[in-house]
Amino acid sequence: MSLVSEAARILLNGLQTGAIYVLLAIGLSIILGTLKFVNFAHGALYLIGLYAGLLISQETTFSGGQLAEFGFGTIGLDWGFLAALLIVPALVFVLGIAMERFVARPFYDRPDTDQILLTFGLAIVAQQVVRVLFSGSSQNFAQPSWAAGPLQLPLIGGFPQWRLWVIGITAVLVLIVYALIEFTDFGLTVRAGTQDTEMVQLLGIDISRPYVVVFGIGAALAGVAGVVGGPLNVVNPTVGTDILVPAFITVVIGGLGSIRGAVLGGLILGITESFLIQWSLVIPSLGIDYGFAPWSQVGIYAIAAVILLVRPQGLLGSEVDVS
Amino acid sequence: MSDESANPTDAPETEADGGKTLGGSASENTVTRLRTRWEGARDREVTVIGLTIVGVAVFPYLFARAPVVSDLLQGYQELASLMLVWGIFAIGFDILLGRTGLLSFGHAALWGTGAYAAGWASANITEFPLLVVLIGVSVTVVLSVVLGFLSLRRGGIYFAILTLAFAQMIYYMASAPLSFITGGDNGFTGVEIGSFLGVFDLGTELPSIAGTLIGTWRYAFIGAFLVFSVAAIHRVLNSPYGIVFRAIRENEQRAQFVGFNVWRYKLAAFVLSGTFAGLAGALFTIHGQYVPLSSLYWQTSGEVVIMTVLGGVGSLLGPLFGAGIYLWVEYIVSGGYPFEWIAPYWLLVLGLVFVSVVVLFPEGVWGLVGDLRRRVATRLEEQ
Amino acid sequence: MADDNGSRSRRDVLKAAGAAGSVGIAGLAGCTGGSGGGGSGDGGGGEDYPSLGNFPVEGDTATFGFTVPQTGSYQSEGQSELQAYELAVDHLNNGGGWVGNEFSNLSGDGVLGKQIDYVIGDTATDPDTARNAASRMINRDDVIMFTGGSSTSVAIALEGLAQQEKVLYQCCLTHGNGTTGEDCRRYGFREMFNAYMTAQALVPPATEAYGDDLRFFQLYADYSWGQSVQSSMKQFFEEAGWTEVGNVATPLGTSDFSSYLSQVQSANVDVLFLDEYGLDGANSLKQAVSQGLKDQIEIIVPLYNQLVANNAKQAIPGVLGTTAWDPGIDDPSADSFAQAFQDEYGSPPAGVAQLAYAQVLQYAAAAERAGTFYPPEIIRQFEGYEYDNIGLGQEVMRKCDHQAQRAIPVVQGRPVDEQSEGDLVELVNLVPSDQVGYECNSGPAAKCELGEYGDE
Amino acid sequence: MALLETQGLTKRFGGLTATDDVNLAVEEGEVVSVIGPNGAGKTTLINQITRLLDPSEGDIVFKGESIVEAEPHEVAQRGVSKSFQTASIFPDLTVEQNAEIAALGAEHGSFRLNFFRHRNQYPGVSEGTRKTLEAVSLWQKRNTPASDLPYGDKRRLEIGIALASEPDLLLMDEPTAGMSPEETNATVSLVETVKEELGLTLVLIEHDMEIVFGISDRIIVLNRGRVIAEGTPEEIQGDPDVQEAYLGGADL
Repeated sequence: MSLVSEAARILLNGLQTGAIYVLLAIGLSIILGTLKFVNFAHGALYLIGLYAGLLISQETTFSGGQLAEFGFGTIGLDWGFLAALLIVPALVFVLGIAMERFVARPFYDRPDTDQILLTFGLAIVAQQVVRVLFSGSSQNFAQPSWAAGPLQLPLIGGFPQWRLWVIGITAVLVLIVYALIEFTDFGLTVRAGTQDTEMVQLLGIDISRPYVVVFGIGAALAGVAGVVGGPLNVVNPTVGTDILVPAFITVVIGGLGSIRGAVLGGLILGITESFLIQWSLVIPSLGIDYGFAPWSQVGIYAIAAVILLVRPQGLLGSEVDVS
Repeated sequence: MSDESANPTDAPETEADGGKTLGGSASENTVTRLRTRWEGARDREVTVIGLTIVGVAVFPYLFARAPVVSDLLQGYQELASLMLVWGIFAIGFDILLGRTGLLSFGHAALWGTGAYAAGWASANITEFPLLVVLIGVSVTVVLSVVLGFLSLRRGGIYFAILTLAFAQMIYYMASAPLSFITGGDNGFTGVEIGSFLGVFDLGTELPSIAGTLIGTWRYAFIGAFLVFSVAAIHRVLNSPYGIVFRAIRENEQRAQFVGFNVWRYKLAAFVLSGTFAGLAGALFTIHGQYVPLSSLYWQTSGEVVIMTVLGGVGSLLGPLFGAGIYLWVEYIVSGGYPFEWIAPYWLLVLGLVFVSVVVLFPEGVWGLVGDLRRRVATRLEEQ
Repeated sequence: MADDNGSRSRRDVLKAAGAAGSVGIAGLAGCTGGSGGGGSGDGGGGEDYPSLGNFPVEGDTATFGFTVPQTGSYQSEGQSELQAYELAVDHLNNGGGWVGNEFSNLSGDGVLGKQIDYVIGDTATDPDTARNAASRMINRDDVIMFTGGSSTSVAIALEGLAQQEKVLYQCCLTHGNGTTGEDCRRYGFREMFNAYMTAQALVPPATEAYGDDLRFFQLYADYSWGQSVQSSMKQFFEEAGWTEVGNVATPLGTSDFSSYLSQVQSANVDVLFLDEYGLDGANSLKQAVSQGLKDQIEIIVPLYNQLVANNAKQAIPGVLGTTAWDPGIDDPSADSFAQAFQDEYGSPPAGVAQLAYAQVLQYAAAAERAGTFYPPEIIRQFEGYEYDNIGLGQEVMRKCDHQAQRAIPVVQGRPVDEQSEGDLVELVNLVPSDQVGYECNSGPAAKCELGEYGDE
Repeated sequence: MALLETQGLTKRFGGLTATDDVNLAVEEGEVVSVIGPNGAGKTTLINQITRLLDPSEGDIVFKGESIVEAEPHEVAQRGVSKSFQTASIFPDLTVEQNAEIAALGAEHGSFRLNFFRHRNQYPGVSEGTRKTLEAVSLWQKRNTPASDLPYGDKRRLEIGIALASEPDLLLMDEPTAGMSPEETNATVSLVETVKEELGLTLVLIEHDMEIVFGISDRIIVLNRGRVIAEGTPEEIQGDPDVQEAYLGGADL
């Protein structure tokens, strides 16, 4: 296999892995940037989006959990994947707004640690509610039939179609959010707020409304990530917390409040992971053949550590950001 | 953990508030007089240590063997030891969270490193429990300097995220690339703990009445470290560090402007709490003679956070009680009898309790007990 | 379910005695009111043996501990195990199933004259949680034996605890080589086969179906179980004439295998082994199929379980593997167990259920043969015991490593239109025990040192 | 030699120049006020001296040594203290502990490895604490939690914290902002007493011209980041540039 096709494969796999990180990181990053609110429950929004997507798109049999014990063995609307892709973001958007109003707002004036503790507690509660209702067993989130199976690509050969869709859907969503932030008045307020909340308030702009929307958009992106990411893996209640850490790392690498930073961070992480998985150090003359796959998870944190040492504000973060 | 061990719990509010004016100075009332004397005595190091020793000594009896009480609690000896181990972890963690105001989500890395280092040392260097603990702690101190240095590169909200991230990195290293040392997913199975001072097998019972009260040498060994930890932390909190930590928590910029090197104090707080995390981790190995991979996983960090907050941040012994409550729910309530009705929901219940503590009772169970005590005291004085 | 509290407090003391050996016992008799020696007269044999672990059993009931995953990914397997355990206890106390029939020395009126009670603990498929649950059972509930678990790491952790506490542990579902290899313990027994034996069992059907001179690639879970499967497959399939072109370790908890599978695609092979279990097994299989691999090459899943089959229904047709037990095995013992299970629960038993049921009865039978609950005597009854009563033909519980030498069911995923709930694979072959055995000085057994009985 | 000197101190935020080539010298024992309209760069100037902000250009010399590379806590250790515009106190601690922290900062240095040494082993600290609290008339309230103090007391405590760290130079950022007339008077006499008794050098940012002209030895006027006038109160009062800057000098 040629070097070019190897590289293409690493790139494509990296893009797909990174795409989910990006979707979560954008939300985390703009909420952190504008509202200075650390949301450890962001993974829970992903989890909720995922289960909502599962129930909207297909009928699912739950063999355990309270719902099954109450006689709801098979639940779900079976409306298909597109329905989930439309309904879930709206649903989680509303959830995000409610969260801003009832969870975040009373805590804006409390110390950062209290915000983290609260959202961490909520993440546990969300995960446990899902577990109690649907059981901890794993579920199958089927890929939409129109995107199942492999696609023959030049250079690479067979590649799962759904992964290409994940990359595509993510790209479209990122562009929409980017345009919204970059080219609208709403976006201007948000961007200004990211840099200096007090200044924007001094200018007499009511920022509470745009901020609510920011929270909603961030949440909706996490929900969408759940829907598009669900079919990639088996579904269970721990996926929300599992994805949170790489999403945070993405923000740290990319820089606070920067959408471009989140995208860059996600790509770096995804490609690092995919590169390490596929890279083996082979020196036949010395008899060395060491695969780096076991280091793939370590690698993404090592990258974060290096970037942090060299450029503490993140790759595209601004220097004025004083904590 | 309930009333029966309330005695030692009454002891310590550590800050130097000896000069606090108490109630009315006209103390005709005996209760008031006694209380005044108590308030004066309770901060003294000797009092704190003495009461901790008494509490540690009677706890296993009450928890696992005493009539009625132990039936109610459904406790057992080994869980009593484990509660002390986690208690050390939690009171050390509170140096960072409660005193300095820094929330670390990466203490699993320190606890786990202490546990693995102790386990590895026991298999490869020495079987003597004291040396095993010493090695576990030393390795952890080195790691906490490195982790603290990296994580404190960014202030505020980043700290929690960075500690979490670096701890996960260590977890992943132990899980695969370094599994030739750690045993990977199987955990470290080769722990060999010898007898204490070459004489007392830690698994055996203490002689006579001490055996009835305290139980095993292992518990006594761990209990001694708990007392040492309480004394040491009490000392730290009454040293210049104690007040500088609080200053940093309350107003970091101001602390800097009166001339403190805030960054170094934060690192010091991190390393101090890491030292106790490592000690607890090493004792965890002594206790279980096995190191699970999950000791490095971020859920372990989450557990110590919950314990500390539940028990009461910023109080010397609150986190110890938080640890006790958490483990009691995790081990006894989750195990069914006589809690079948709630057993499957134990973590959900703990999560909800945790959230309500954060929102409504930031001082935790310890704060509630304190409020209650003050209210009763006031009531008594009024009579 | 839990015992009275008198025995709990005694346990704390006794445990100390056990660890101290005979020296401690004399000193302790005083403060325990002599209960250590006097004990139960009937069948417990309290007079004949010193107290050790949770021996002697006080009162009229003996308690078993069932450590099964009740939460987390393997809770459906835990559920199956637990159903089987409860069935076994019911049969021990009241007769039925194999009791009195396949196991002729069991009366159906308890064991050694004592009724059997049980306690349950959740392992969550996590060694630490499992040890906590087992430790509670041993310390508080005075279990005389515990069993259960659904992974090698749990089994190894519990074996260690069993040895420390001198309470017998029946491993149940664990397939890694270490359980009866380098991490074997005197107090642990395994009825399940291991990866080393799986490889031997898979060679004949795989070479017959796919050919003799093939190139294969392995993805393996990067922990001890996956490593032992990978090395075992390589060893036996290369002996059979195949060639391992490459292998790659996938980190624990990997959910996205696309990058790994890409390597398989580029390696130009005939067969892919997916040495992944549970969640990872289902994921890797699903993704291999959706990547189009199955159209080009054959896939083998060395160890099937409910999770793999249930979560990868579309992907399993024709995929070869082994399983703990299959209801399709045609044998009177197998049929009678399947029937009893079906009658009780209204569904056919999963493979792991047979294993769980068998291990409880095996322990009870060993205790009856020993005439006491004294653990070292029961261990000696197990060691080298030959039996033919659990529906898998002639077996031996080997003395050198506590590994059952047994037959292995090789199965294949059913075509999608033939699948039904709980019946997703079909039996291809029951490879008899003499084709999958190994000597005590070879394979995993070579690294096994069992440790002490506790009465030395 | 001047106690504090700034040489060509310039700070730019993006396109905005907040301080522009500011050269000033404060002699020991002097009271110097810095005045100027809103946005003149007063606070930015102070923040550069305390090293909260990095200057874009220029140097700051204190006691003959450049402190432009120093950390804020090092500047404080060398004897520059600052009282904040808003009461920057330690709210959950008692009044006494607030002062104790500052006194400890002075006595104990920026960092030491002495975490097993009891705090009562530092007698100088309790002495300094008491003196300071008496000076700002808060000794009677020493056991009150700082957050329970009335606003005026909080500001006095703020000044107390700055004093307890035993500075040679005290930078005061609008010490009377938001105070009632009585509180203002009390604060002014406090500042005067302190100056007398402790022999402090003071740099004051203040809007209340009555105070400025009453207390200052010298006044420096900033406008749009530049020093437009400098001199005794009398000289400043008559300066046309200053009047211009204040739009007709309504306050003068």
